[in-house]
Amino acid sequence: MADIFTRMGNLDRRIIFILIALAVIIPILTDLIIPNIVGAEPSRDLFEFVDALPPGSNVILSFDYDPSTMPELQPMAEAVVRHLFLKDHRIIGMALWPQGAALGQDAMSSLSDSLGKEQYLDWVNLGYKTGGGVMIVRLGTSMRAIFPTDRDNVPWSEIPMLQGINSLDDIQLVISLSAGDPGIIAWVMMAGDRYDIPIGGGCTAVSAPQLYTYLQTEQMVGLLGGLKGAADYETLVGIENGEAIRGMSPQSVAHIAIMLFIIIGNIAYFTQKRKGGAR
Amino acid sequence: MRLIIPLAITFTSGMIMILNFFIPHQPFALLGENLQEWYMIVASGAIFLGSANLLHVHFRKTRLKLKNWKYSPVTIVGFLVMIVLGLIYGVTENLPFDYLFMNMVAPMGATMFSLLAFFVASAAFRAFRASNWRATLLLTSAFLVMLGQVPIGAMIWDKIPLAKVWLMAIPNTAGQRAVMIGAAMGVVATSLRMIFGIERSYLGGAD
Amino acid sequence: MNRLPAVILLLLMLTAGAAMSQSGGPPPGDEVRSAALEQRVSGPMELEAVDSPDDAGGAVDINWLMEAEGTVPDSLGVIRTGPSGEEELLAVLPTGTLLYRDTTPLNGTAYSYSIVSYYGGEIAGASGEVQAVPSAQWLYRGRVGMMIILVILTGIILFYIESGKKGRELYIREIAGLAAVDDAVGRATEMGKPVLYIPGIMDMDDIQTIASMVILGRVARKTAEYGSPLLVPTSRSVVMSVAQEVVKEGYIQAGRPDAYNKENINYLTDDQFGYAAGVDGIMVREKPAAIFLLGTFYAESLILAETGRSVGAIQISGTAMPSQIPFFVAACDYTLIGEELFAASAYLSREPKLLGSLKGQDAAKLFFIILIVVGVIAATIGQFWPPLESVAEFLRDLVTVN
Amino acid sequence: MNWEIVGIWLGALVTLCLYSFLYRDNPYYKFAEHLFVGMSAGYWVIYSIFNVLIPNWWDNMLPEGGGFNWIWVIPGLFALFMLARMVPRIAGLSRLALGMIVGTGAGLNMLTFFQSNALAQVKGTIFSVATGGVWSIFSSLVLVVGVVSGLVYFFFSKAHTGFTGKTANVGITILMVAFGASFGYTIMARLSLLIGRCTFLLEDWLPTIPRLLGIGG
Repeated sequence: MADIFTRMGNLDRRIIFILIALAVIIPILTDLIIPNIVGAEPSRDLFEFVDALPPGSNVILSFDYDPSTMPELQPMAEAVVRHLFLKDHRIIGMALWPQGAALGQDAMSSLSDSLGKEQYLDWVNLGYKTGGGVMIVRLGTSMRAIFPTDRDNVPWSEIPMLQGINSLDDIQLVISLSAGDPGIIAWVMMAGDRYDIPIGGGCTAVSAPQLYTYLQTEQMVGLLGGLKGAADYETLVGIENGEAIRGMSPQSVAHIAIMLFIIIGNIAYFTQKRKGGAR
Repeated sequence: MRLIIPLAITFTSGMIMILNFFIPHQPFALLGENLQEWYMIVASGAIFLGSANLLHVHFRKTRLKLKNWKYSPVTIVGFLVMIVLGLIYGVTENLPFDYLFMNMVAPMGATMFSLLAFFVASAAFRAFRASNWRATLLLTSAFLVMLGQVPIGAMIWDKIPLAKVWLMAIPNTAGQRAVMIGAAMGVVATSLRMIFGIERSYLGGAD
Repeated sequence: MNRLPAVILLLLMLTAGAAMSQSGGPPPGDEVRSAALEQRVSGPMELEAVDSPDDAGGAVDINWLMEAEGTVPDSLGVIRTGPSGEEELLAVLPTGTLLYRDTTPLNGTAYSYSIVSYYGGEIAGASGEVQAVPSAQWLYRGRVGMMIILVILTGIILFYIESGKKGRELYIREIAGLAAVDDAVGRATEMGKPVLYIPGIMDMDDIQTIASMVILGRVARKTAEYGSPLLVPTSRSVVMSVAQEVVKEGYIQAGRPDAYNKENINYLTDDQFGYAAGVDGIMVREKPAAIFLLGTFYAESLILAETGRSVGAIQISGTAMPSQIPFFVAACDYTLIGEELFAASAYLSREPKLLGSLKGQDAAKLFFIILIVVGVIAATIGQFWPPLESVAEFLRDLVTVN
Repeated sequence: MNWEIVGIWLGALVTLCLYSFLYRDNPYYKFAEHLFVGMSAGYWVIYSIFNVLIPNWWDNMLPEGGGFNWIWVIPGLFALFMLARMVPRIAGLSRLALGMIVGTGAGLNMLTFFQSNALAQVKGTIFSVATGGVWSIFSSLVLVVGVVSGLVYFFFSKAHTGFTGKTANVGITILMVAFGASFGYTIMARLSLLIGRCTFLLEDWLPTIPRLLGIGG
């Protein structure tokens, strides 16, 4: 018995390679969906915060990314927009990245059609504006001064849902989907710290560790990190075979495979050590 | 003695870069800007040195029929094809040079990059064994984070994703910061030794 | 006289046409137009113009806000009045712009600026005038703190280097990865296999590459003494030529210039993964007994280290890239973590001036430790006793760079 | 000839050749590796010419509007000095170019590392630890103690004994936890690269095989 473990401890790494390849290929070929389970994590915090807002709340959704990070951030955008629509919140879309405005438009207009929402009543896309943090500070005094018109040049005064909104004080939540700078950090420092507006967000897996510190200090209400964060939100909103959930399947299988290798390695190590000790 | 001029050039260019960072006034602004561009030109121009070496090595291998010499012509042909197509067609999209880059060089790069998926697994299997307390810490924190990355973690205990967040936000940040601040001091000291000519072995022996 | 209404109508049509051609979006509908005629057009307000800070002069920054009430204008114009009193239209900007940088004024001359809003091809509103005089600055304001700290630390490091030169006895702690260099080279010699040295993938301007070249000199001397071949594939042309010089010098110092082989130090490709593929090939074919991975590494770190591991080499790695250290730690026998890479030349050579420099680095770290500890205490107590908060704020400002 | 499908096949073949390395070194890998080194080296030469030498040097020296900016002869001269290494008699000239590259690099590196690796990290660590609940206070303390003790681990001129030794031990402990966490976290990004390649092979390349054989249109 112990001999098996000894041999396993010195497993030819090519066997590991084959198993990793299979762990990735089989889920892709079979379209396997591993049910996602969301624990007590920042993605659930964001979901619950949005869920608890009174219906009709004004939420800024800032699309601060470009096509290169779409695989991680677009599923988040779609899940978040869906949730906001389902809870009858009003979405004020904008972008700190030039190409973000179009990506946001895609997410909002497609879901608006299928969920029976109307542009200018339930959502608006104000478009891209330069300036990053400086621009956000100015939103604190007057949003209209920064965005006299929306992305399609419709004047602010003619957009019904914006009447009664003057500055960030009239906003109940900001969600920034951010691929870097300017993005979540600018929103936290300028809108969160200065004007006390709750900030949530979604980001790529690479930048998540840096932003996790804002959760520890409670400067953010929740965060979606990478593909897992996107899959979490899809699960919580109830999208059963969302893009991110499907993308997570090979990830889950391969992670489990690697963890099993680590466990086998350690069992082998300890059986060997015991044998060595007895000698 | 022959090192004095190179060392003077090192000192001057190093000081220009530093002064340019703190002084916006002319002439430092202009000098700093130009120098950065010049040094890019010099570094790029040097690529011919490497190319000549690459060709030399593989021609020599082929000529002397050294071990694996049969593959050397592949390198030479690959190199020359890219150069010739690049010079004829330029780097414009959808022309032959770009086509070969997009369909061969880029996929090869992506494939080498993706080998990492296999290597993280084999490295984890071999290295993460609880042989001493440091290795145990390495293993435990890696394992917890991996659990937190996939649904199975929350299935075992719903706080495991939180453990991942904490490990990444606190110990990971602390460790990274310590490494970064320490390394920065190493960089500052080494740079100073370069600029002031205290360390000069990189110039080779020339007395 | 009865032709007058027709003329007015014609004028109206012309202005409307001009407005339509000016605005970028869809033309405003009739109802919008008539509403606009009744409603006032919102104009620019709270105009400010200041000399652009921290530059060599020749620039003025202008910023303004728009009135929240009223119809949105079609576009905005920036108007500058020079010393001659002549008005110039500098730029026409789309509505919603709130910043403009004039990069054409002369230093030391006073200019006045104003912003006008256009609606329907006419000037509909204007801000007041503000004045600014562009000038050049001698110091970046936001970088003074950094400069002070840098000067202090430079002084400390140079002081210790000098005192090292004067022959003060200096201690250096054990660094496991460097203590193993001799063993690794010795083992390669015993096995009759080569030593492979990989100096990272960055160019000679990278300090980690420079540190790596200094270590390479030491390793070359050892391989020359022991008589094992030393292979150095590089990813940069300049690094290749420096490596050739450094290794040759090492062989000369070891008294074995005859054993130096230039062909062993060659260039592969500037491409990150092309280089990784080439080095992997060298590893599996030459089967080196010792591999050094010292310098700047990115994702290729583990591709190289795992392949090296698979051919059974002793591996000594070192980098200051925080993201790659974990992979080296997992796959190599010894890893120089961060600053240890820069300490290597002092450790291997025991040259007094280099040891002095290390002591200077330690003093610099102590400086930062004190800064952090004082800052944290001040910020924490400052929560309850405001005067200390300003101390924390001061320290934060000191280390802030703009 | 459908160039798109040819491209997919080229990409797929070199991909498979390189993956064969995972089994062991073999002629297919040797071929792909040598091809990769050669082609990428060629690519970077062309890249340097078209993206640096022409726009940053040539166009500056001989601007479109005519004329000759003599100052831009200097970098050209230095680049030639670097290439002088190929001629043994004047190889020493390359030291001049090297001096410039190293000096500029040292100056730039020193400032950027000092600014973003040292000062910015110190700034991030100056905060009040007494915020939030017990857990938040504990976390903040771990962060500060971790940074400080990690720095102590890097002390070289003081023996790691006594208090320094204990602090350095705490430091290396934190570093190990950090490295483990960072390793575990990065696995996902690495897997997604493999997933990308597998998707290319399975969904872009495989379907072309029946099409080439004339099955299924």
